[in-house]
Amino acid sequence: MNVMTNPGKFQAEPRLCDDLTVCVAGQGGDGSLTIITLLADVLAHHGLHLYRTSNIASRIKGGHASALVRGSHEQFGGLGSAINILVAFDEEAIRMRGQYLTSDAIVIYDTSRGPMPEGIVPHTATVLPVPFSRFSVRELRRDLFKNSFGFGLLSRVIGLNDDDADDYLRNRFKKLSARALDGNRQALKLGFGVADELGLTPGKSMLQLPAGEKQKRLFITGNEAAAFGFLAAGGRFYAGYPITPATEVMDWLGANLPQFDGVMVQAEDELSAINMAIGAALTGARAMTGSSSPGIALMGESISHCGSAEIPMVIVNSQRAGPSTGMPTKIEQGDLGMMISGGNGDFPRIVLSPGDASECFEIGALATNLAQIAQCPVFIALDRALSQDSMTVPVFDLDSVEMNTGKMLSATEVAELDEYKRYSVTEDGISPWAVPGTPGGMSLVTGNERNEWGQVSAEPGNRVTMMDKRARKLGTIKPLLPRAVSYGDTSSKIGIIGVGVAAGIISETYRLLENDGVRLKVHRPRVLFPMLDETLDFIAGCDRVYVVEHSESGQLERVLSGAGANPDKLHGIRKYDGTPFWTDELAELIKDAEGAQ
Amino acid sequence: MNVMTNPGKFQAEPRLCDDLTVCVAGQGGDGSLTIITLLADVLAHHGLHLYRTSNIASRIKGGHASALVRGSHEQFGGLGSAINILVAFDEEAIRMRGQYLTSDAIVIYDTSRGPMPEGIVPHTATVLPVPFSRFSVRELRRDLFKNSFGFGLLSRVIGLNDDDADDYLRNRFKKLSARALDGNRQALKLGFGVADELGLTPGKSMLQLPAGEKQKRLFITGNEAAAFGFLAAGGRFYAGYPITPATEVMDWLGANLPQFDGVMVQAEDELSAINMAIGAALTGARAMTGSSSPGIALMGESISHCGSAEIPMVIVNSQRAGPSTGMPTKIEQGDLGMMISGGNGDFPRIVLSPGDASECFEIGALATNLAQIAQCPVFIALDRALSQDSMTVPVFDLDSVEMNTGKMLSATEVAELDEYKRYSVTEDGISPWAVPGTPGGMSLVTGNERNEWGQVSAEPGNRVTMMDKRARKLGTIKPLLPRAVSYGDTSSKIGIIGVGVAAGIISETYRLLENDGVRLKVHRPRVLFPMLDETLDFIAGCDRVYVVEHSESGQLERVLSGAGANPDKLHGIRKYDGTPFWTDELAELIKDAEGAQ
Amino acid sequence: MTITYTPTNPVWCSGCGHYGVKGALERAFDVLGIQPCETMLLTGIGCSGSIQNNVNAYGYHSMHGRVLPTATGASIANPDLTVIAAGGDGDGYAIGAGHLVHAFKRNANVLYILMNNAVYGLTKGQDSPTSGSFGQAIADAPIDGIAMGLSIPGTTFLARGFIRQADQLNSLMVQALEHVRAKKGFAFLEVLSPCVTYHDTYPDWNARFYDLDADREYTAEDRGAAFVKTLALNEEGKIPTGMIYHEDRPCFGADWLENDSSPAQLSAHDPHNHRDELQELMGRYLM
Amino acid sequence: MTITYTPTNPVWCSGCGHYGVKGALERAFDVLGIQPCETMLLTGIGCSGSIQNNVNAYGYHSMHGRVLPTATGASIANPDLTVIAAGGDGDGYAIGAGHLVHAFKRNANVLYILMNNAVYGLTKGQDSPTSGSFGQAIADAPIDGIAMGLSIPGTTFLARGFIRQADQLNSLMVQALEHVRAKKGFAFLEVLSPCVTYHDTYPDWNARFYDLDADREYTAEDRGAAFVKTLALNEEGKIPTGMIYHEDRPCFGADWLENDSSPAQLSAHDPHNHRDELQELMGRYLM
Ligand SMILES: Cc1ncc(C[n+]2csc(CCOP(=O)(O)OP(=O)(O)O)c2C)c(N)n1
Ligand SMILES: Cc1ncc(C[n+]2csc(CCOP(=O)(O)OP(=O)(O)O)c2C)c(N)n1
Ligand code: SF4
Ligand code: SF4
Ligand SMILES: [Mg+2]
Ligand SMILES: [Mg+2]
Repeated sequence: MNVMTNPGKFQAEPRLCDDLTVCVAGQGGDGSLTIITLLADVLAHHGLHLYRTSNIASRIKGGHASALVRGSHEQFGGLGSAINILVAFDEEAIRMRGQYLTSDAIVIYDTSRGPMPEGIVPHTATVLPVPFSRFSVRELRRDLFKNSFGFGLLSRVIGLNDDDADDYLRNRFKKLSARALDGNRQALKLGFGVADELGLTPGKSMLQLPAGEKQKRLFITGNEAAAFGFLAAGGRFYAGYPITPATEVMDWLGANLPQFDGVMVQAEDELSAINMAIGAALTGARAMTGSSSPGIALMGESISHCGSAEIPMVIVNSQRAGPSTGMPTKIEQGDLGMMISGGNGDFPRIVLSPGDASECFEIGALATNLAQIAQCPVFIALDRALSQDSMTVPVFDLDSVEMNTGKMLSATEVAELDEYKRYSVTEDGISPWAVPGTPGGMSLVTGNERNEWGQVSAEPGNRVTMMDKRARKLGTIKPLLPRAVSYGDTSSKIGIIGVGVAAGIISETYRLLENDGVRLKVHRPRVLFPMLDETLDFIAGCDRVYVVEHSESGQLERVLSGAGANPDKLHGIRKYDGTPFWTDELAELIKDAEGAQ
Repeated sequence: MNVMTNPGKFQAEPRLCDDLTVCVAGQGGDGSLTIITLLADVLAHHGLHLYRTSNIASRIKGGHASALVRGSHEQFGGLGSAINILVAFDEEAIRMRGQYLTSDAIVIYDTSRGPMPEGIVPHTATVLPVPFSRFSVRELRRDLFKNSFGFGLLSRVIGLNDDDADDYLRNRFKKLSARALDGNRQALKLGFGVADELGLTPGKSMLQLPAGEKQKRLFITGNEAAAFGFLAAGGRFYAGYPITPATEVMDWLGANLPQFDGVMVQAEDELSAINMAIGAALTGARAMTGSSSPGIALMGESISHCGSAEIPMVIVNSQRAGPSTGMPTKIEQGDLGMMISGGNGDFPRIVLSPGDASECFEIGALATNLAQIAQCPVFIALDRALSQDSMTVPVFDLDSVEMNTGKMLSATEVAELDEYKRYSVTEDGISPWAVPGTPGGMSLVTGNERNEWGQVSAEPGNRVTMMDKRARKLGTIKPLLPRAVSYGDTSSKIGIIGVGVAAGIISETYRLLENDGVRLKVHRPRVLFPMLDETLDFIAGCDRVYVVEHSESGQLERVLSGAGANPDKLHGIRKYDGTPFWTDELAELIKDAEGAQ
Repeated sequence: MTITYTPTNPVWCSGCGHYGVKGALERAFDVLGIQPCETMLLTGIGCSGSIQNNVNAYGYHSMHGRVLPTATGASIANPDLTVIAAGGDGDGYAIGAGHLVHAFKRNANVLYILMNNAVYGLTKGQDSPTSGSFGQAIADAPIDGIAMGLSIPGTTFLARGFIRQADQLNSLMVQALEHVRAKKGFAFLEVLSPCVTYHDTYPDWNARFYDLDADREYTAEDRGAAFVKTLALNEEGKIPTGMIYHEDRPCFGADWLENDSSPAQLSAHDPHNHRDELQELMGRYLM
Repeated sequence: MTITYTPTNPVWCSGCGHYGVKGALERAFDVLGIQPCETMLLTGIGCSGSIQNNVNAYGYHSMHGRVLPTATGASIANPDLTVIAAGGDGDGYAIGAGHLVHAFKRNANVLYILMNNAVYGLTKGQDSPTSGSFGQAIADAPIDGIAMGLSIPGTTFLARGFIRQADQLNSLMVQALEHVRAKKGFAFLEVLSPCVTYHDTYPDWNARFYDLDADREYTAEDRGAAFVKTLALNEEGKIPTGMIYHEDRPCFGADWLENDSSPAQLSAHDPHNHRDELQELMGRYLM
């Protein structure tokens, strides 16, 4: 380990860095996110793609908290395999994050409470010890200033010029009071000063950012993007209830729906939320609800009801680690079984699975249309990472968003009919419908079995007709469902399947493996139910398929075999510790499994 | 069709009848069940096994209602393939039931409102037209007396002597007022009189019951038997909420728990019901809750919680036809997916599936033990028929019922330990536990991920340890799970699988097929989750397996393939019109499918 | 004319109180000239929960206990509709109790008819939260929905009718409908509607109802007085009927309903009209 | 001595009102000499829902909103336990509102501490059913759990404490515990317990609480008067604290608790003792 006290060290040429992951870690409340946000601005201005995540213990205040940002020349939908720079505000930060550092990592350690613990950080790393907290409190009377202080030092490390650093800071903090801004700017200077002492004088950086230019991209989370897609497709009613990590969907729509004359209602619980959305949907409004795993579990009866009564409903599930309350801030994909098989009885439903923020937008819009076209519940399956991590994606194509209300009848259309039956039996399984308020469209909507008029009936013949009619919908809408993303070596007989947070991770791991001579093909379904033939065909065309998922029991694997895939071909690669796969970790697991073949 | 007006007709020898199905049908409120109950007494006294069911439209009053009883020399767990005697109080009864008559059936038709509709009843059937309702009202001033009236006639048809008939009647009606009893006895005589007119004089019956003697058997429903099993195994707390067809479990325990110093609470809803049961279970009481499909859907989050927090819980699901409110009084097995995959996240659970009332008792008791042994939710999967139909079964072996509280610690046992951790990591996945009140056993129980002490923890290493620990339970309890019932031609490569109401139907159909030269082997799993190897082995040993189930989407089939069975071997034979398979119907379906091979 | 669904005859037992609710509702529609197609009748599950099959309106049959959130959602999404929720005492006071509290609190523009028969009718006779005698101080004392409504500051309309007092019931029904049609919010009308089959409360209620409308000293405008009067009557074994509390306040969402720059019905929105706002919104995420 | 779990330090923000609740509870345990192992502390989900980790008792962490049914079940199954439920205003007045109504009604032997901070703390600051100003007649007026309790005939103990009034809070906590330990049923204690991070109500509540215990004219034994007083205080912008209503009545299940032929704890039953009754019961099904 090189503890940097000797300025001479920085005579070497700075390394070019077009794939840089920076982590700031400390206790919750240390403000790790501040530095990361400033850095994100810097990296974006150099034309890099961004991925930002944070890791907060399930504690109210305090507990380990860290924020990470990756800036990369290529777009990756994840963190990659290691951290290049770690700003550690305490010992725990080193213990939690030290093991993930690259061998040439740079560690900036806050020595206010003592020296850095030994034996964790790679011995080849460069360590810059600085008593941030002590300096900040002594010089500026506020511990929180250590963030701008750290940013000052970091700017020199990555070769940012001082004025630019000051600009970024002022831009980010423009809403602060003049006094607070001033304090932060002083802290920044403090950072420059320490850098000077360490020999990181202006022009003498350790790293160098690429010369790229800022691109027009969105930096957005999946929760926001899904809500945006819903709004763009005419979504006008949302009812929800706070829950991590789904709350942002509710907050976002609460903030934005009113400008579009839409309504967000915070309900008294999830049962109320989905039923309010049902009420709105019945009037023809495009309605959505959402929650995270336990809240979705509560909605099971109501979801079955939408399937039975043929009510359009979009349901966002920002999955978190379960079972039960589980680990609210951690990653898991443990609800696939529940989304596909939960709720009582047999009913048509659609489960969509986006893999990045762009797809969240597109699938948010598509789900909004599909719900009204198919008159059934449509899930958008997110996971903690997809929900809350920000990533840069191309600007959304607003013009591509259509509004398709399916077989909703206007008053004129109703008047032209000989007879109007809410549940008329049609070839495609979908009945035209008139919403309350439409003259002449009187009807009954019910969750009991019913005849075409909506009158309750348990007559066996009618029952079969109605079950068959509803089941036919799935065939009807299949052509509208998003196709899988497939790539890789089509001649290979080894496949990988994964969804959600695994999408980005696999796309990067795939290349690591390719570099190591393991050639594979990748298949990323974006529909989990009804399973499309393409996915079964993909599996049929492989000798073995690695099913990469964040579930202990292998829910995705069970979904695939339950849909008819040969279970003998499926090899589960599972992680269920609450954290996403690192790319190198995943690559190793697959290489090991291949070795065992 | 022979309409019986000519007494000469009955000179022929009566047919011996050791497998007789009688149906009484009319409008709800017609009291169809009365005749059937009396008949059941008669049939049982002749040494026959019984199966009784009724079919009530989901209407409050009125609507088609029918009751059926089968008396048979052998024990069948179902109705068989046809009706031998139909007592029809109206036209609708003929329309609903006429098609299911045997060619030599006897139809007693109430002509009060006109002649019997033509063309429905087989032309070879014998029809006895009697204006029951008109006579009853005219002679006895009450329509309801038509039931005893009908029983009088029926007694003569089956060759019962008049005094015995009168005894059965008095015995059944012993709780009635003297006046009401008198009216019924007069009605009975009216029946004898009409029989006389039809030539069915004493000693001249159409049918003859076997000479067998009454056996010591129980005549009980699955709901009652499951509740009984729970009680026998020390079950002492039940919380529920009314719902068809599960209410009888609540009612039965409400009536019987107090004598055993136990408690039944009718909660304000299903969420409260399961959580009250959780509260009781936490104190070490053996607790159960139950409901039917929509109510079970509501409990999803709480069930996941039991899995997470490791709380013993028995859950009876008396499934009804869904989705949503569906058809409350109709048969379906549409919740297998929900029971196995519902609730958020991955957690251990057990889903047991009895096939007759004896097994309901045994599995009721076993589930009560398993819940405390494995500290997880245990489902008892019933269906409408199993729940509410009565059948004769051997007397329960009360001595065979054990009480096994698993690793529950007494105060002394706690005191002997060095340390006590509620969630200690053990090889078998099960942690010893002390219930509140036990000195020195202080602990935390939570649905969050936690360390061994029960303290909330999201630390990745701990998480994996805890998930693995919980998952190991399933392996541990596998040896305690009930084995499948298997029979048939073991050399055959054609298999049948079915559960619940299908159990009895298959056992009879199997023989019909054997008589027709179709040789098969039958496998009836009594555990749906975790799937036992024996079931997968059975499938592996077949060329094709018919999966007989009451589900449109083929949930059992999906469960089997999801558990690793080769989906190509599975052929679904599904009925989802709300009624159970008739044996000949099922035999035909399988023969057709075999023909298509 | 397009042939559409026509209301059927009720499936209730003869003598069931629920017939009276149906009658009063239909009469009120007549009196106020309310169009069937502008009316949405949502129900819970129970014998009560089949009334929508028998009344000329858009009908919806919810799950057990969930009718109030659904009605709330519908009334918000299309304020031009007259939204009526109906259900039983099990539906509203047991499984739906939490939603009732919040419906009171929220004051959304919905008429809620709670058909109280002090029993679970459809499931054949179990005790409901109003079983036992009204106002009797036993350990498991019955719930009084109107007293509960009084305790929640948001409430604006609380009344109780009795099927045997047809004129009063008709009048309360009209007033309740007027309340929601004037966008004053949640009108709660509990109707004593006996179940002749499982719990015949006709004789008991006949003897015990007390017509507050006929009480000259009573004004329905004082929350505290209403509460005290209810308690006093209960103490005497009486059940108050009539208008019990009434307040004039705008309904939930009245603020945005006044903004008439846009169609009130959410379903009438065309997102293409909002192209620029969407663009602007997206701009905030540009990096 | 067996090493068991020892209470940890709270994870709450410094200044959080919930510390005060913990303190009062522990002091009451001391005063009454309650043994940890006979005490079960059940909580909902929220910042409030971590108090069980910090208090010496058997701890249980429920789901959001479900703590009351669980506590009810535990208290019935083992009447020898002192059963305490605790949770937040979101937990108790939003998702748990239906259960609260029925806990009031049922009067099961449970102390329920509702830690009211007028905000969703754990989920970072959304409005709760008590957000907004107390007693203000706005469309979405806050819920007053005690007024609600008054409206439900079953209630026996309704009190409100404020973290800044430590002596009163201590005394109420002791009285509430005495209530349940005397098997008088459901003791409801709402504690004003501000969230300094997301909704600092200290200044507001400091200015507005009104100590009813100090009001000589007030007796906590008249349901109607309690209701009227609450309304009047609310009107003045005041929040009543102290013992608000109190009644002596046996708890849910008192009838069978008196039957001491059998162990009170359901877990102590050995089914083999009941062999004959089982046989008799089976006999009814003999055909
Ligand atoms: C989730 C759920 N639980 C239980 C039921 C069964 N159920 C149907 S109606 C009903 C109660 C009926 O009583 P009430 O609401 O008072 O209406 P009534 O029949 O008396 O008019 C119940 C418990 C159900 N349909 N759904
Ligand atoms: C079913 C479900 N819905 C939502 C949540 C998320 N959640 C956790 S705590 C909480 C509310 C916390 O507020 P409160 O009960 O007032 O407690 P406080 O944190 O203020 O003490 C919510 C909504 C959850 N855990 N479960
Ligand atoms: S059972 Fe009772 S509530 Fe239902 S229809 Fe009959 S009388 Fe009415
Ligand atoms: S967020 Fe609020 S309620 Fe939660 S611990 Fe902090 S101050 Fe207390
Ligand atoms: Mg009722
Ligand atoms: Mg709170």
